[in-house]
Amino acid sequence: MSEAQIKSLEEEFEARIARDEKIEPKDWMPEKYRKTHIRQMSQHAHSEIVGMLPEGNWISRAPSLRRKVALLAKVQDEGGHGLYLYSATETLGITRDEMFQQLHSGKAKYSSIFNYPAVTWADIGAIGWLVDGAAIINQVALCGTSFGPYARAMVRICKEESFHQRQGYEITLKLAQGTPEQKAMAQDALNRWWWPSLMMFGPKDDESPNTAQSMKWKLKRKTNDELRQQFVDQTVPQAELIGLTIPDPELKWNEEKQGYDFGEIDWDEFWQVVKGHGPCNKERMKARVSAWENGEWVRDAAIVYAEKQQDKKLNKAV
Amino acid sequence: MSEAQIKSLEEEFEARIARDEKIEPKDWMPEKYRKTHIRQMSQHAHSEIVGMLPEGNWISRAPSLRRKVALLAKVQDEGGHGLYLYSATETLGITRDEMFQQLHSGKAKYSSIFNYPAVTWADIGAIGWLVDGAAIINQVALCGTSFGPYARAMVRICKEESFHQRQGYEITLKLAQGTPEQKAMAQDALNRWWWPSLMMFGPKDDESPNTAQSMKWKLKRKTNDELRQQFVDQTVPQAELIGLTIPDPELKWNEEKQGYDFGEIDWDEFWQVVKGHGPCNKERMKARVSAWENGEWVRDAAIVYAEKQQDKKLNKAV
Amino acid sequence: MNTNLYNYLLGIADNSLILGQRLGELCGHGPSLETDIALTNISLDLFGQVRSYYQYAAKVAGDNRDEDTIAMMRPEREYVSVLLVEQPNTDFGYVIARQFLFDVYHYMFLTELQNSKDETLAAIAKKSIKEVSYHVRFSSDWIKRLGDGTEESHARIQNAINDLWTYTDELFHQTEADKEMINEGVGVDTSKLKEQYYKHISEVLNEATLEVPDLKYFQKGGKQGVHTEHMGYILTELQYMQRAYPNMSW
Amino acid sequence: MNTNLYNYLLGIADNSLILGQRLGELCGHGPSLETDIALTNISLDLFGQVRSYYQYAAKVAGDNRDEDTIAMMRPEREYVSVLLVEQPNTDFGYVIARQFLFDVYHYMFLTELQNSKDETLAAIAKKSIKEVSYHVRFSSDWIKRLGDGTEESHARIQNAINDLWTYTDELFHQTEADKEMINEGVGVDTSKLKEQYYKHISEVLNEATLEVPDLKYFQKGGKQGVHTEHMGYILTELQYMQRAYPNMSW
Repeated sequence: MSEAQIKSLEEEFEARIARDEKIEPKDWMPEKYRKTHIRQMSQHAHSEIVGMLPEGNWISRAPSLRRKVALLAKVQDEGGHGLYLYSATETLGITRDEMFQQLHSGKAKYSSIFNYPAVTWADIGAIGWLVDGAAIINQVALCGTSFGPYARAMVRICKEESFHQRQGYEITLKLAQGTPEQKAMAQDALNRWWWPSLMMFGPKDDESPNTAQSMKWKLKRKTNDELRQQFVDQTVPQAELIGLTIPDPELKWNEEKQGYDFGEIDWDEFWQVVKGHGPCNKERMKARVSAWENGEWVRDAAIVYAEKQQDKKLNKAV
Repeated sequence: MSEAQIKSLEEEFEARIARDEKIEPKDWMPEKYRKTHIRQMSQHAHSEIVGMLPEGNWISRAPSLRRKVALLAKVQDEGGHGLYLYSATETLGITRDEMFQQLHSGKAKYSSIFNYPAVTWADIGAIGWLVDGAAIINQVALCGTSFGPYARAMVRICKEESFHQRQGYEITLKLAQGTPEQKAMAQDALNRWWWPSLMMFGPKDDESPNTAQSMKWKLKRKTNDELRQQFVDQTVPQAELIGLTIPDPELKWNEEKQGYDFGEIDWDEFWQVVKGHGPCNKERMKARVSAWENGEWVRDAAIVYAEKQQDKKLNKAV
Repeated sequence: MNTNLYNYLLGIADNSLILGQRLGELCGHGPSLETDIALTNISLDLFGQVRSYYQYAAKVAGDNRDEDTIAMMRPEREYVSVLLVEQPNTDFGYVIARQFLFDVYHYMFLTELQNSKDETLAAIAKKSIKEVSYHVRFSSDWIKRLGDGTEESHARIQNAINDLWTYTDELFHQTEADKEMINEGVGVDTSKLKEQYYKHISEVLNEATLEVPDLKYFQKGGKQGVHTEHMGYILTELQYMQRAYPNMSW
Repeated sequence: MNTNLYNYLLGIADNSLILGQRLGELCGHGPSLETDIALTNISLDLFGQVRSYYQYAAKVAGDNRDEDTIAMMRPEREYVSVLLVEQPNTDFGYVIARQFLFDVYHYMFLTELQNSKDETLAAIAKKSIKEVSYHVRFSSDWIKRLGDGTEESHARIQNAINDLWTYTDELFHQTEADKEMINEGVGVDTSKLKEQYYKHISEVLNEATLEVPDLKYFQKGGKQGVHTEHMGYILTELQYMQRAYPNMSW
């Protein structure tokens, strides 16, 4: 293709996005668009899968059967989200195995939030309320993103996530209304998960160089700081409603901007975790890699069995 | 050696034993004597090592720090007994590794009692009281056995075992004097460990063909049934003293023999466990074999390191 | 209260509780995303059934017991699940073998339980059997895949079947409560299922190119509350929150 | 009560409690009989020390607490042991690396604690240091054996050291209680031990032909009661009996 041709394709492509048309896997797309989407979508898929671990940690110890069932269902949903997202990413010409390899080698990232430990039952509430709450804010924006399979996956996922978020809030509410021990447990979880949740929106706008490009492709519709502000404004009243205190002495209502001012995130901690040195980065990767390695013989068996069945069918047909 | 010479050696050997002299590793001994001792002593050593497992199962869950410390010390003692006994057996010309291989391959046996699970804390009491109690009865007899290293190991071991036995009885006593739940726990443990403890003395005399030979070598000084009777007569009053009931409806005092009559052992169960099909036979062997296999690289490292150190010394000396 | 009915309910429900707990341990650690999700789903089904049984048991008991205290506040010796379901997740072969050996029994059992004179039980059975028919299909399919897959998978699943076979006989043992409930037309006469069970199991194993173990000795004890040493560790986790924070709502 | 002293005691004792518990899990499963016995012995020593500290803490608290309720009835967030000691028994390399990294600290700490103005603490330190000097010797010897043993053992112990290194910095963090007790001449100023610690560790690693990790990021949280996810499982077992059967004597 001549440069002129490419340029014209690119222009048409950008115009389609501008018109809010969806890009589908078979459509022409710039190589950078494809790569960026593979990176972001697989990262999103990996986050779902790694995100199963902190909550999975409480399945065996859930305090009631009702909560155990709900938690199992939630973690299973996350596995399901991982499945959609891997499938959606595969439409861009990468296999699930390749994506796993990137995860296991550390080449691909996943959401840093899952590198924090779930240390008490109240963390299961906090994760649902805050982490899923933050995730939805990111994801709702993505329902209108330009790449069709990603946008459709997001629509489906958002519905379930908002159910999870309510469930997490309800767990926290129940604790906040419970005995003093339970209330303390809920407050403690909020204390520990608040700041990492704010970090989920990424670095500040002025340190987020890819924002402009992502905006153009509708991979982002608002900036990191805008989304973070939205999360704070949404969550603070929820905490107040159930009598919990946001662990930020600088938090206060700003009448002028009709939103909350809040304290500075510990960016050193943010970068430490992103770079692989959070409290659980190693554990999470060990768990994923050992599940993968221990499962190799199972996956191999399934492939060989399927081939044998195929052969049998062919032989019968002959 | 001529047959006549061997015969004369054998006669002198038997005479020494009859005079209660000890046979030492460097002394001449009949091959059958050597083999029988290797079998019995290694079996005894294996029993100590495998015996660490059911009690080890409660170290992490001991109900108080005092009991945890005592239990750790006891299990450690068993390891120590294993060590003496392996060393004593090695004087007969077999290595510890060879003995382990025989254990792991199933060629060598260990006491069947350790194939029962320790399911509650009260079992730790019952094991000390009943199992160690039965073991001591066997072992006291062995303090006067003819093979010197074995006899000396027994003297040393008996002292510690009787401490363990008292400790086990004391755990049971404490439970029997405790809350109704604790008392029920103690009674339940007695119910489950009583019959297996009686089985520890082996088959009935008329089904124990090696007894005569073992008597001659002082590997046995009383028959299985005599020792079993001794155990019952010693243990029944101990149970009564703390208000527990021996789970045998046929148990009653026999004025004439000045001992207790008791019910029939379930010999089918006895043979099932001996043949390797008890509740924990597989688990016990898995635990031992995996400790051994997982430890191979460690043992190898220690050997290589020792060689390197040796080389360094030699080089310095040169 | 009707003690026999209560005990009968626990005899059914405890199996699902402990198996569900074992499967829950695997969540997030499966050999593939699909198997991970499927096993979690089976765990979910089992816990759902457990809740129905325990809720009914709480009603039968008629005191301050509820589904959670029944599930989590008993001492080990009062859990009457079979030894099979508490066996560890040694590898995926053991997980599938355990599941298969239980599912086939469970399906046959629920099929009959639908005819129970106890309407609540019959209703639970009707609801559960749809789920369990999926479980049987899942585990049977994997028995075939592993048995007729690679040399390694064949060896592993055969090994797992051989090891777990010793726990199958107990599925058909009957407690006093079982016998009473059978007499009253409430319980299922499992002795009538045994032959069919081994026949069906053998057919699937044969199809999977696996050998049917020939074993004379079987383990028992679970139904009398005498478990393997694995059970204690299952319970430390299962019970932790209820024990550490008693009498609270969650 | 003297809350700072109480908390200071827990800050010392919880480390030994959790490490002792981890070592106790290994009992009967060691790579050789000798190492099995030695590690059990270290566990025993640590629990013995733990009892002295908690008995003293119970006295300081002056209420109905005793050594067992202090050891086993706290919620996870109130255990203030460092993250290092709760790390799992992944293999013998990890066990030795964890032990070595703790022992060297422990020995230096107790050496100073002997000079505490608090006589009880000084006495416990005097008694304990003999035991701990054996621990250091044992773990240092094994660091050398594994480091300068086979290629496999070298790789494994290096790997364990690299993984656990991130938990060493926390040993020298000071809580409020620590600072108060240092001011009062009761506590040990651990900040003065840090340089010597890394120097000594490095010397042993060098002798063992191992590399000293060069790491910028360290983990913390244990001293504030924020543990890794391993801790929860340690506590389910440690606490089980006290939780399930509260207020009984054993």
